[in-house]
Amino acid sequence: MTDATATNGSGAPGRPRKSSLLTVDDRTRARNRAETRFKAYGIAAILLGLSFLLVLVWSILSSGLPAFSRNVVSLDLTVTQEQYDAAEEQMFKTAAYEDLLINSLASEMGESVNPESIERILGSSGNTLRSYYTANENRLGETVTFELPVSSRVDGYFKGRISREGQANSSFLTPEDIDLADEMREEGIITTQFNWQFLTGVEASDDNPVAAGIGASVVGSLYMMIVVLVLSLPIGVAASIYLEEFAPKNRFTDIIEVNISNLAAVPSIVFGILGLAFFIQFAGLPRSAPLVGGLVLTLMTLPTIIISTRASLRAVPPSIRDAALGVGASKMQSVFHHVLPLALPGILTGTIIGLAQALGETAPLLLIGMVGFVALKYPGTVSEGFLDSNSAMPAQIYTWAARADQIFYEKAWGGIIVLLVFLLTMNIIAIVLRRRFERRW
Amino acid sequence: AVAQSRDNVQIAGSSTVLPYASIVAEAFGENTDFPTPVVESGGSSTGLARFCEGVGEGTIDIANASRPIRDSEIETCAANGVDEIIEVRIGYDGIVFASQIDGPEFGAFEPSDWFMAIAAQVPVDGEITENPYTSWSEVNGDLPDAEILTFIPGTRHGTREVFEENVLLQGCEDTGAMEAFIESGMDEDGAEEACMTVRTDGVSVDIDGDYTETLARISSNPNGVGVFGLAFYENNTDSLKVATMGGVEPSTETIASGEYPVSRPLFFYVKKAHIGVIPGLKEYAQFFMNDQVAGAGGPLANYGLVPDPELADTQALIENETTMSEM
Amino acid sequence: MDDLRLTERSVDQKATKISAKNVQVYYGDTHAIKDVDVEIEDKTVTAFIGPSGCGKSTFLRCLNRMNDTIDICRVEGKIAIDGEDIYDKRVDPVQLRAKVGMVFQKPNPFPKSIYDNVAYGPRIHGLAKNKAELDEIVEKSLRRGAIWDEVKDRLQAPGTGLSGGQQQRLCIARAVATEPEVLLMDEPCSALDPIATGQVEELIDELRSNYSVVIVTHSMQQAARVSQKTAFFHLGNLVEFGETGQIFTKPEDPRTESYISGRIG
Amino acid sequence: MDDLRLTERSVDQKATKISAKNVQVYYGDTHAIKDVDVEIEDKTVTAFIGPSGCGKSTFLRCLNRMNDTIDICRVEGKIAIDGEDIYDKRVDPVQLRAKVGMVFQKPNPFPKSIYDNVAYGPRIHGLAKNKAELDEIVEKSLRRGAIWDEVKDRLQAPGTGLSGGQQQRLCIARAVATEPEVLLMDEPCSALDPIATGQVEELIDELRSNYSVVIVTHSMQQAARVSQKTAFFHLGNLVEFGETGQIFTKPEDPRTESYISGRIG
Amino acid sequence: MSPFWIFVVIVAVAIAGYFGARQRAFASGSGDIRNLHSLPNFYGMNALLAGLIPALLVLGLWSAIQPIAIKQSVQGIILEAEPELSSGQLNLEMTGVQRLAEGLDAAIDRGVLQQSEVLEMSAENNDLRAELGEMGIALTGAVTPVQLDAAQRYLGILAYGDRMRAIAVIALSLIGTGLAFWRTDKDFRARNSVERVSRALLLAAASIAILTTLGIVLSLIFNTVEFLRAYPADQFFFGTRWNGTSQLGLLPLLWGTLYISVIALVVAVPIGLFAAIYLSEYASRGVRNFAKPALEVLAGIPTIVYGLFALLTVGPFLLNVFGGGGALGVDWMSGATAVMTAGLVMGIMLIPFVSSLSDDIINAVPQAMRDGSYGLGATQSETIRQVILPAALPGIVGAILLAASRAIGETMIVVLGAGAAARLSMNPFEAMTTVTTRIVSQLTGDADFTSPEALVAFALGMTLFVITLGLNVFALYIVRKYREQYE
Ligand SMILES: Nc1ncnc2c1ncn2[C@@H]1O[C@H](COP(=O)(O)OP(=O)(O)OP(=O)(O)O)[C@@H](O)[C@H]1O
Ligand SMILES: Nc1ncnc2c1ncn2[C@@H]1O[C@H](COP(=O)(O)OP(=O)(O)OP(=O)(O)O)[C@@H](O)[C@H]1O
Ligand SMILES: [Mg+2]
Ligand SMILES: [Mg+2]
Repeated sequence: MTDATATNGSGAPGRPRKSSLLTVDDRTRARNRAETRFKAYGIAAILLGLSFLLVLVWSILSSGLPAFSRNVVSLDLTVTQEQYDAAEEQMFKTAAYEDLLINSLASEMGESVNPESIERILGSSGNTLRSYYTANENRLGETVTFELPVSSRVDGYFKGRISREGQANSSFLTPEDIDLADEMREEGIITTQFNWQFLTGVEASDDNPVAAGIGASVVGSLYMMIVVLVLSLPIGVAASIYLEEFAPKNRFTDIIEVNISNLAAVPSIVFGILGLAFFIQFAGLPRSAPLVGGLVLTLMTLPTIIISTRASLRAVPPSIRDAALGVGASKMQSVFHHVLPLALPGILTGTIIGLAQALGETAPLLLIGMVGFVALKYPGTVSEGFLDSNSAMPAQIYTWAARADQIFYEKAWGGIIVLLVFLLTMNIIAIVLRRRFERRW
Repeated sequence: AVAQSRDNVQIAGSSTVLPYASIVAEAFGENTDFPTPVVESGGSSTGLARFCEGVGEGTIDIANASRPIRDSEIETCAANGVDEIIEVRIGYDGIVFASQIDGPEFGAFEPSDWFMAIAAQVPVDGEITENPYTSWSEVNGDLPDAEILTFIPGTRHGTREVFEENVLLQGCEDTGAMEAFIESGMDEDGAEEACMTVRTDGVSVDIDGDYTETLARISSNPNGVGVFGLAFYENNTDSLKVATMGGVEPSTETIASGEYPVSRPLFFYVKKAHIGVIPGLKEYAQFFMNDQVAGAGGPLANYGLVPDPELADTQALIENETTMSEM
Repeated sequence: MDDLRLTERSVDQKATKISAKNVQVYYGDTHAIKDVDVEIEDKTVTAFIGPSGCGKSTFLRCLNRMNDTIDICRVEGKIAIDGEDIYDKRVDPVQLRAKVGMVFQKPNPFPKSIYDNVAYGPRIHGLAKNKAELDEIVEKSLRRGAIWDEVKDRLQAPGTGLSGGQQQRLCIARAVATEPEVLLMDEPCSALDPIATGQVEELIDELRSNYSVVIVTHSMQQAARVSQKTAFFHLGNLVEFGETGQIFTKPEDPRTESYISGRIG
Repeated sequence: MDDLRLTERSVDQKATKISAKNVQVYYGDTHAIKDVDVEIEDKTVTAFIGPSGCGKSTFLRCLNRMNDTIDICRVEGKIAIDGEDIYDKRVDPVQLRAKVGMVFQKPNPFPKSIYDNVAYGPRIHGLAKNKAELDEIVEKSLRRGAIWDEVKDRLQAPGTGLSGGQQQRLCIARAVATEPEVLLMDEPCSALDPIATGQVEELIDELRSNYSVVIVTHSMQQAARVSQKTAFFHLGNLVEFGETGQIFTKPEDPRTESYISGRIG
Repeated sequence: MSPFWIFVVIVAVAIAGYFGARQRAFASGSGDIRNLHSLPNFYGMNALLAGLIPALLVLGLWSAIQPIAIKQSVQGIILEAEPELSSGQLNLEMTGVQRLAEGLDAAIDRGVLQQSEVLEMSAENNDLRAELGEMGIALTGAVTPVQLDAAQRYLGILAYGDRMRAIAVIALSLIGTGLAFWRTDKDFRARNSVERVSRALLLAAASIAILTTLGIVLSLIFNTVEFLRAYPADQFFFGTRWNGTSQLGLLPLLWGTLYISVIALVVAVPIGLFAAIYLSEYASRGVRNFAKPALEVLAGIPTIVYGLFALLTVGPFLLNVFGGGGALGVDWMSGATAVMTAGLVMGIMLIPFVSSLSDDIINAVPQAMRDGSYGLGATQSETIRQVILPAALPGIVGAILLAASRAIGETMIVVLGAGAAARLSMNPFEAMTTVTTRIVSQLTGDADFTSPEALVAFALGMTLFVITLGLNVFALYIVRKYREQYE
């Protein structure tokens, strides 16, 4: 010590000796400022991230919540056997049922009402009637009360999406129709209720936008996520374990390693091209099937899971491995008993992020037939669920967002809310597990 | 057990046709005992590419297209064994020019206005220069003094082609720029190309997404003018107002009569070999082109399709399964 | 015991460097240190002895607030350095630790080169004006840590690739490089051979001329060799504290005696 | 030296347990062990002594192929246990390590409960038929590791929350729980107080009646107390190997002598 | 027997084998597991794997090959009758046959017909279409004798094949289990055997990555070659202009990709890293438990939302700041869509990729490292910057690479946020576009699918693949070089 200062010549650099602990010296003050700054950056980063989240969630909620309510017309209807037979005769049967509805409502509203107005106010409910009566022929001739959704315009008017002025030159709704709708609402014929149909319903065309629901595609996404989870987690973890713990360090494993990181950068649509070529054209799996979607997304998710798993395996201190090997555990046992549990938080993080990505991905689905107008019924059996044509939530949202009628825009945001809820539910288990396995050593 | 064979009709192709096809598919499922067809989107190109992959269960039955099939595509199809194709024209799609409802009053456009506003090169005082205009009023005194900002379909859209030919090229000829180009030493093709080349200085923005994106852009740019399909515009009259083109108001009637200059036919193509193999395929085509569906007053027209005046011919064509080569 | 210390102080005229009063330490519900009072003098080597698990490391870690990093650890009582309460709100633990250096029981070199391991402290405290000065500090510290000869040719090799004893000496070198006023050493020679131990003991002796050193050791001989004062801990209690000679020759507490003579553990 | 061993063997009638021939170890380019020949006998305690960094741990780790886990480490030569080459392709290192247990220089408990730390080996080797037997093994091992009294009330507490010496004893307990035929102990008492050290030495003595123990130590006294044979390493060479008494009283090599008398490091 | 039931049977056999072998191992060790080489579970697992893996492999292979074989054989019948059929027509014919076979099969299932009846049926004296129609099985056309013949052959082979498959697979499973059972003995190295198999399975899992790469290359290469045949390669690789139709120069797209990704990383890496550091080193447990999953939600929001966010919120905001007449009075930005807009928003999306993964890695650095640094009087931030981050570096680099990869592959945000203009410009406030968005738009457009304009999508995909491969090799080299391994 003494000779250090001696060789340095003038007064020793650094801390003045014998300083008080209670007064912070200049250098420490500067370092503490740096510390404060550093910490502030951290807080700022978190706050920034959270505020972005807040803004996004707020805009999602404000645009999407209206999708969860709907306006319905309550209507007592009597369909006679003759009317039924006549309608079933037609080629365009549902249109015939629609006419029945319109006429009935028009007569209920009084002479002065233009049936065309009623037509514009009511959504297309012909199919609702038809399926009801074909299933319950015994109710023919009786009076049945139906609650049928109003048309998307009227719905939009009641939700404030559409203004009266805006309809001035629209062929879909006239100011008179709006007056009539207001009147019907005052009379209690039109009421607002929670839109279960949105949650349980299936895709509908632009002809019947109010009926469109996210339900079937939730099921599609669910089946895809099952495939992704069941395949990508074990395969990803197994591949990481091999690469990190067992692989001899040679050219071949380097190639695998680079390959995996590279796969992460492959645009998702290219996975769609691959899926189309391999799973559909080569392996002969059906188009638009959640199974194929799940397989494609599995390939897409694998790199994410592998990269995060490897990073966390690598972070486990070697002394733990030594300890296990030292008592005569095999490499396999040391990995599965000690290293893997310690790496679990990172694995779960990778899984959460990978699944989130897979759940929200549309592009690869475009090529394997899950984007468009699909998913018309719920699967009857489990295998049907995997193999039957279905869509997925992001695909549904994507197609809705591109549709002309603004109610679809609302539904798209509503779909995003459902997707996020789905995502959170899916992640909660992983997050809870992760919290249990987090520890420092 | 026996492998399940496919029992629903599979359709893919143009996203412009998608809404119409899905309306029909839905109604077809509701009104018949056949399962509802699956209609995929993804563009005319992908649809036709898949259509031409070959015949058999693993390929699609119908391709939707917002343009006629090309000869090169027909050749590829034939090479893959798809030699019998039934072409069905379902009607017309009008292309309209609309702007924000609270924005400047554009009122009436002429093709020449558009050419002068967004072509890369225009003749100014007889000389060909880089397009100097920044305001519509500089192009045409009748137009408001609003910054030029247009949102036109990206080069990969079928609409773009129609826009280029019926608006830009037309405008090019109307303004005499075409001649000026030729005079300046270009050959005819070169001049046409020059007519249809759009400036790249940010005044005209290519939209690669769909009309929703154009709408979103217009709502954040009061001066913006966008190109839309008629159906899309009609669904959004409360945020958009439309301008006339060549003095004609776009509507189902003016388009059907051919008065309105910018419209294009929409198609779907049926793989004849699949008729009789895939249940419901022919029935779907028939249902689609039925008067009650594709005719005036039907759901397609309600949504914005301009019905084909020659609907009856098309119906006969489907009935007889007449392929393109037989016509 | 109090009288003892008084007489001793009057003899050597040394100031109290660290004074601990009534210190209690808990790990969750375990009471690891019970009611310890001790005064550590400046320019003195104090040895902590006692059976394994009696709380030596725990108490040592209280002296530079390293216990702050253990969530479940709670310290009560008063510890003052140069009369200033180190658990005072105004005290910056960073400054405290710069003043009170520490060598840990388990060698923990950073996953960096040997050079960077040693240069780390001087760098953050700004003890060197330039690279040459830093080189000098590193060399001197490694020499004092009795490891220079073994590593001088591989200063850029990772510190984690050293043998156990080398790592321990590297950590000693790292600690002295920051020139602390008090050096806490938790079994610094446990992995060292006799010769290296001798060198480290020489270092401790050298340090004593300017600083205060606290050393935890299991070797009575070592305690006797290097320390002037010795504290004997047992089951969390400070059983006896006094001049080393005194403790080893005529311990007051029967437990001390039996520990020294090898009867209790 | 050879003669020495021969005579010794004829006296004790003990079989060779481990024989190493011409062993070379490299870390990358560093030649850490040079040409070592050694024969370790059954039912004997062999001590490895030598200055820090001379290669004791490295050689020890060769004996149960723990060096396999270090990428840059390369072992040459022949090491045989019971006459079987342990570097043979057909040898399963796992079985080898079950047979040749190890206590590491730096205590490395698993981040699990104390109980699970000890029970791990017996579990994977199927040494217990049921829970009760396992409990018994755990208790017995902890007792042998001289730590039972300190931890019996907190068997479910994490092993990483123990004091340094306790961790070391826990690792000893963990190693003996699998009942290896050879036990390699790398400075097992470095963090232990004299009493605990005494207990561990007793354990070693007890183990000797059935097994072979190799212990690395820096304490000559300990080597003299517990071992029958001693090997002295210096700069990677095995300088001298022979009966402990012989080595400590009349070493043949001048280096050994100067190390024992405290002159070289 | 259907594959499902075969599967059930072999699983049952394997499970039985598991318990059997366990038991036998016990017995051979005279009831004391100490006498066994391995734990009893390993003997069980050994039998389980022996019963399961070969049988499953054969089941899979058989099920894949059988339809092809049947098709070959049935096609023979059709070709015999109509030799001039093209392969496509043959395909269709086969679909008809299959539909018929399906109908007959359903009839057998419902007990309407007997298997033997079906096989003897002839087309002449049966109006099959009507008959099956009555049972609700729709056939699309009348049944020809050839079709019926083929369908009968189809059903016949199928029944035979299915039976043989069941026998073969179950026999294999029994043999495997039996062999393992027979070999079970106290000295049998069951653990080694099980671990060898497990290791092979791990390797197989790792090889999937290679297969995927191979698949991607294969599915891109033909069209890429096709494209390069139709479009001059030098203009593609070195062209500086892109208009999507006649000019297909790659450089502006690459430049846009690079620019946007860099901006996204400049946003995501600092925010993500600081967030990770704060979460793992400073934050209380409560804050961490809330903030980490909350940030992860950012990764799960569909990109279309980000795209709209860019288009409707961020773009106009930036325009107000940097545009002409904006808050800064600089006229750098002329439209809301710009590299900056897309980059910023993409950066937000990528925050959790960096923050969550890094947080886990930082958390895994042993406490002894921190203690060592604090003990020298380092502040927490010094400790983090100089000790913890270097130790965690490989993992953090992995996280950043993942984020970068995601940035390169993202479409929606770029389409909506950055516009569709391909441009070589330094100004971050101008619209640009990326390779990935062009792939999507060229692929989903309306152009002629045989034209270079459509095929270029494949070439773009291929080029991007090769370029990122190069970047990853470089990244691997860097990580290897700076890796710090702690003890
Ligand atoms: N992982 C490693 N990488 C590189 N060199 C190493 C590694 N481990 C040890 N060495 C070097 O090999 C030599 C022998 O080390 P070894 O650990 O065997 O010493 P030792 O005799 O056990 O010393 P100590 O008594 O200090 O533990 C030393 O010079 C050491 O620096
Ligand atoms: N992090 C911890 N969590 C819980 N208990 C702890 C922790 N660290 C130490 N203890 C307990 O506190 C007591 C004192 O431990 P300490 O480490 O101070 O002992 P020591 O005197 O240093 O022993 P040794 O000589 O073995 O290192 C022991 O009973 C120990 O088990
Ligand atoms: Mg201690
Ligand atoms: Mg050692």
